[in-house]
Amino acid sequence: MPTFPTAISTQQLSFRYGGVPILHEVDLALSAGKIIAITGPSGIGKSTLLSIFNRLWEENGDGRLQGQVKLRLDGSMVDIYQDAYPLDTLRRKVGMVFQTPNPLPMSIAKNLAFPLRLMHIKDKGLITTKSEEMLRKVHLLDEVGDRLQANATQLSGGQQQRLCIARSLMLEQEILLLDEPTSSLDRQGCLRIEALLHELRGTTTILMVTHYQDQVQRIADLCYELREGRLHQTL
Amino acid sequence: MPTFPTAISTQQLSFRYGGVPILHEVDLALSAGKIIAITGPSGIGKSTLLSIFNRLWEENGDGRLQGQVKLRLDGSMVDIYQDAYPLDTLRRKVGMVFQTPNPLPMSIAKNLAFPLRLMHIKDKGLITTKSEEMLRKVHLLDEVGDRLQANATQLSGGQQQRLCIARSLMLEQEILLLDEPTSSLDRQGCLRIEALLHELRGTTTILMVTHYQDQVQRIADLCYELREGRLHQTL
Amino acid sequence: MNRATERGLTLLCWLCGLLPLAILCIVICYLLVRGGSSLNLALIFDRVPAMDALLGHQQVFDGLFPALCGTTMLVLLTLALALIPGLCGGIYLAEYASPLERRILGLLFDIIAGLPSIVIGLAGFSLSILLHRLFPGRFGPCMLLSAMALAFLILPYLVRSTQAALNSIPQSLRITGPALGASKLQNILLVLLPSRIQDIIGGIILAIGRAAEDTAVIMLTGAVASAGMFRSLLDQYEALPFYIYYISSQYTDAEELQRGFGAALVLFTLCGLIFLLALLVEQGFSRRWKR
Amino acid sequence: MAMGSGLLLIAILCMMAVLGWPLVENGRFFALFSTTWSPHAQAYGILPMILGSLRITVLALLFSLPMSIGTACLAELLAPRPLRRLLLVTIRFMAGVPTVVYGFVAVFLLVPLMREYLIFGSGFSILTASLVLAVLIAPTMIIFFVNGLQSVPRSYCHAVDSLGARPMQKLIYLLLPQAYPSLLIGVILGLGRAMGDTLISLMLAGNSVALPESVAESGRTLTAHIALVIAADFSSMEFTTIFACGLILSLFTVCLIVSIRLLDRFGTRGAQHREMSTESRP
Amino acid sequence: AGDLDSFKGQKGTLKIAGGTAHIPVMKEAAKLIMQANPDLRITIAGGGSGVGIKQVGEGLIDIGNAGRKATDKEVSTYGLTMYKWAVDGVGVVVNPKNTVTKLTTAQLQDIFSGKISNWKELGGADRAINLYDRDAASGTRSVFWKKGLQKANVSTTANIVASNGAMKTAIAGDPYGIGFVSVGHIDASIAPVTLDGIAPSLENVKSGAFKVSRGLYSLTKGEAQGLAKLFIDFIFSPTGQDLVKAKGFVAVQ
Ligand SMILES: Nc1ncnc2c1ncn2[C@@H]1O[C@H](COP(=O)(O)OP(=O)(O)OP(=O)(O)O)[C@@H](O)[C@H]1O
Ligand SMILES: Nc1ncnc2c1ncn2[C@@H]1O[C@H](COP(=O)(O)OP(=O)(O)OP(=O)(O)O)[C@@H](O)[C@H]1O
Ligand SMILES: [Mg+2]
Ligand SMILES: [Mg+2]
Repeated sequence: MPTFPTAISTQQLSFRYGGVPILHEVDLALSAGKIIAITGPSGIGKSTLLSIFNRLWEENGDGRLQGQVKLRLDGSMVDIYQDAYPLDTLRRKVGMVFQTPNPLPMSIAKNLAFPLRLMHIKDKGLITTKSEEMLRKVHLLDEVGDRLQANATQLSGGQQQRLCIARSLMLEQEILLLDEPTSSLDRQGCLRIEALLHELRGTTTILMVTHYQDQVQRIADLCYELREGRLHQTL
Repeated sequence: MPTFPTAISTQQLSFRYGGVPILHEVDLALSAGKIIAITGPSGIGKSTLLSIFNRLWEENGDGRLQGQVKLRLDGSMVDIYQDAYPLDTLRRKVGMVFQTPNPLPMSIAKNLAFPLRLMHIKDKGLITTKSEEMLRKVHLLDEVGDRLQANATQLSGGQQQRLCIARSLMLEQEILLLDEPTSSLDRQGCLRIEALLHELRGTTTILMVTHYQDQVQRIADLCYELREGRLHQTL
Repeated sequence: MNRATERGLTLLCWLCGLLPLAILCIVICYLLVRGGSSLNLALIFDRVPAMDALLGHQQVFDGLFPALCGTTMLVLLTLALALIPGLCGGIYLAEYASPLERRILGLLFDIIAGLPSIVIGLAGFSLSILLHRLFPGRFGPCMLLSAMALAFLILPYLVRSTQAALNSIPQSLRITGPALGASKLQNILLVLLPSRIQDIIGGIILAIGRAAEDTAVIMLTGAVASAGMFRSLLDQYEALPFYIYYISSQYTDAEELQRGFGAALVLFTLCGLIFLLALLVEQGFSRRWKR
Repeated sequence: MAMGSGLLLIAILCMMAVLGWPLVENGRFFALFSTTWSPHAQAYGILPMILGSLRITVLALLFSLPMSIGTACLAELLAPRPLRRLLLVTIRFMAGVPTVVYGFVAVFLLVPLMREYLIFGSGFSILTASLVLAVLIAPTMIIFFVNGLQSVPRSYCHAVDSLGARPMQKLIYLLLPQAYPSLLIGVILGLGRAMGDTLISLMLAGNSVALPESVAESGRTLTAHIALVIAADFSSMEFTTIFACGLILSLFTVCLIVSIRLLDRFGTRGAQHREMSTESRP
Repeated sequence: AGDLDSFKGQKGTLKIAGGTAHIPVMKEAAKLIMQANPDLRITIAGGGSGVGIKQVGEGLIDIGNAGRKATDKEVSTYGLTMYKWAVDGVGVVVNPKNTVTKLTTAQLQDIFSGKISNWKELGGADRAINLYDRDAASGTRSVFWKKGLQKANVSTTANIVASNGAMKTAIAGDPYGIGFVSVGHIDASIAPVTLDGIAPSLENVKSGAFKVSRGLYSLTKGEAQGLAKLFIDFIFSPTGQDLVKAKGFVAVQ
């Protein structure tokens, strides 16, 4: 695929938690700009797989990783575990939405501004416009636009989930890792997020865990099922 | 319905958070032993509605409630906000599964034993049998049976969700409040939980928030949609 | 905050953070150099065989043994007196008190924490005089009195650490217990406290350290320079910190000073041992609870 | 229980008031706030001691705060894992180092250094004492700081980590604001400890009764003053001033604590914290 | 020794408290007595002269130690009896590195009042003089002030240390310091200064040539009785007085 270079590739990737093997010699090559769905039964290792691409598993527990993981960042392939690629830059370029929404214990506005704040962006106007744009994109602006100063932890489950999606989009990452991003949304909310992902297709590589076959049908370019530590392509 | 007496009833129930009205003069009468589904867009007040029946909203924020809420507990209707019905007894009789799984930061086994411990049940054998039974019911025993001593917060999202369901069933409550109990489960896991709820039908009144029309079709006896502070029956 | 400030701050953190480590090293090294040579069994047991002293067959006069026992006993007694009220006070402040009460009582404990130990010692001393007038011949400065005064001294540490521990628990964990039918007390005892047990142990360690090293209080309420082994709680007793203080203020020759340094090392070790105990308790706790 | 200890505190304050009463009776109470202490000349001014106490306490806090925050951050965030454990153990250990030992070691090590290189004079000075005091109160603060940092929920940390925060950013934007109540308690207890400490200032501050012009000079704290005067005749006027000292000391503690709490109220961090934590709970 | 015979068959507890300077002698005596008669228990506490007098006056303890004479008021309120069992000289000391080793009373007065503020003026190094003083309540200080300084003014900027040991530590560490300690405490770490040509040594104190001296006192409420009497008698006995000498004081007998 000449127009779409590889954005994510793994070689002989194995992962274990303590003694328990989760992934076993996974080889993967995913093109840039696609939406790739990952399915599989509960507890099989989908979330773990995602966290490998932004090295977040390192923050907790006693995981052990073997093999190579390469991501296309700034136009060239980087071996994120070998090359001395700075962790913080990596995580800024690879956005993540967690399975359980995790808004920060501050106001909604601050939650959205947080990623920009980390980048030393101080321009108030820019922050506000950008925040509103993202809120609109996840269709949250109508619901919470009038209480942007309220604490984000007081939002309802689905609102938190959408807020987290909006937050992860603030930096226009090249790669997005979404862990069941529509699990607490009703059908309509779900379709809206899918439309948003559609928009991002082409510019952003999206790796997305989902449980719904119909969702896969609707938006995924590719679909893998995780079974016994290996990925099996189903679409 | 003479065979199925009313288990849950509300009269002129209104609820507001701070100044924001969430529920508006809701009148409800639900028969015992049924599965009642509640649907509605995100942020409309479904979780709030559930928390009214075990008075859990009182633990956080500045909610205000008006009207009457009666539950059938131990065979008679109790006005849970007026009569001096003890709060902890109420909550032991009304089980709840949260929208976001909330295992206690202790071992899986202790999580399951927790409700029994609150009742001062010390019988080790009983606790173990009961825990295993519940784990089997939510189909978690195969996955975690060999590491019951591991910390429950290390489980995957779907595993945590099932653990919480199992935990809420430990006391054989008369009323169950389930807030999107299958949101992080794959199709098969979802069907298994539904089968479990089917089993409970008749003995337990189940109030369940869900987003999936097909799930409603499969198991709900009744379905209400929450819109603009009122419940509209759709099934 | 730009990159440079960040770097600067990180560097500062490293510098500042390693300072205590360095200081402790210096202190220990210095003590070892000055007092290390006097560190032997004779320092503790004088010329009495260790077994005889431990079994109480023979009194130790010039050794640190009675002081060692006195301090250990004193710390344990103080903890026994202060632990329960301290924890209860913390729980009350965090979970039951109204905002006004919280403010007033909080201020109160802060003031207690700021009371100089010598004032508390004086209060204990005055109390002993009072008690002596009330019950002539029965009551004077003694270990129980010291323990009571020390308990008062360390109370704020226990209260505040418990309170801080409870306050830092996130709401989601806080409501899990009640949702399962835990009464308020059950929630506190079974969920909240165990989940932050390290914090509470931290407070206890602070309290132990404070009780073990205080000189001013015990000097006025029952610690003596020489008494032999204490026999009851109403007895006067020897204590290590007082011994060190006394040496440092009255040593007549270099050898005596060296014994003072040796005693400091012993006190050090004793504190270390008591902390080890606390850590073991903590580990046991968290293991039992988390598993 | 809390009531009980409250009563006890009030009892102690009352005791000091009653025992200090002769001063008021003799109309000498306000003479306390003069600058001369000379019992032979019937002058019982303790103003120099009051200033000494304040200076030492504030300085000690100033030195100790960065050190404590630094250590807590290292132990919780920046340092590699083995070092973290070492640090935590060290800190707990330091909590048990007897004050006398610090004083002792400082007399032999720090005082000559100060004399030769920093402040000249005798080396016994407010500065010297406050440096050592800073070390003394550090464990108290660090333990509370570490506990505070540790108690920040995992999910928040994950959120911040996944957004690419560097450790320092995580610390300043998330951890410190979240741990704020614990930090505050740590500071206040540390302050109390510094205020109430007797031996360090007695051994290192020089204890001269003159009004010190700078912190590099010898000065006396209220606590050291109490310790020095305690050998006097119990019913003498000098001795009576001890209780006045105790009272004034408590008064200052109250003032300092209240002002810290007020600062907290007006500080932005505090306001932000209030939004979501203890105060908003019913 | 025969002096311990009187304790035979005695039982009970004897409580002693007060000045820290007394502790070494008391401790040694108590050790001998308790070894001879294990049924006896003697506790020796510190706390300072004031506390000692207060405690013995209130009847909390049997013997109170004071490094100063009890004030008239103390004696009259409590009906105390004083026993002076040792004499302690108070000598001016400087750091061994200091070249100034002789002073006159007038120079001493000027030094302590701040008139002479540099060692240069006394033929020493060109460095400021660091004064070390004790607090007014200290017995050592009051005798030094009365007899050494002849009640001259003492500068308020003087550093004040809490004990003989602290004074020694300070002077031993400060090449430019000057202070005073109990003669028994003088060792190689500090250098004694001859005052008006007389060195502060035990011999000179004993002979009376060195005038700056004080008594060490034990007090009882009323006349000493029972164990307290036996103990005080023991201190005055040859064995007891040997102890006194061994600890660096001048015996009175
Ligand atoms: N503690 C609180 N204080 C103030 N407002 C709150 C609080 N909790 C929830 N709300 C608001 O009340 C509304 C209803 O919340 P609720 O959690 O009941 O929604 P929901 O129907 O469960 O939505 P979802 O499907 O997204 O979970 C939301 O707009 C939410 O922002
Ligand atoms: N920190 C950890 N330590 C040990 N084991 C862990 C840890 N985190 C996850 N696991 C285990 O690894 C396995 C995979 O977890 P993961 O969260 O990746 O599952 P998942 O596929 O995302 O499941 P779900 O659909 O339920 O979210 C699970 O069995 C889980 O119990
Ligand atoms: Mg998952
Ligand atoms: Mg909800």
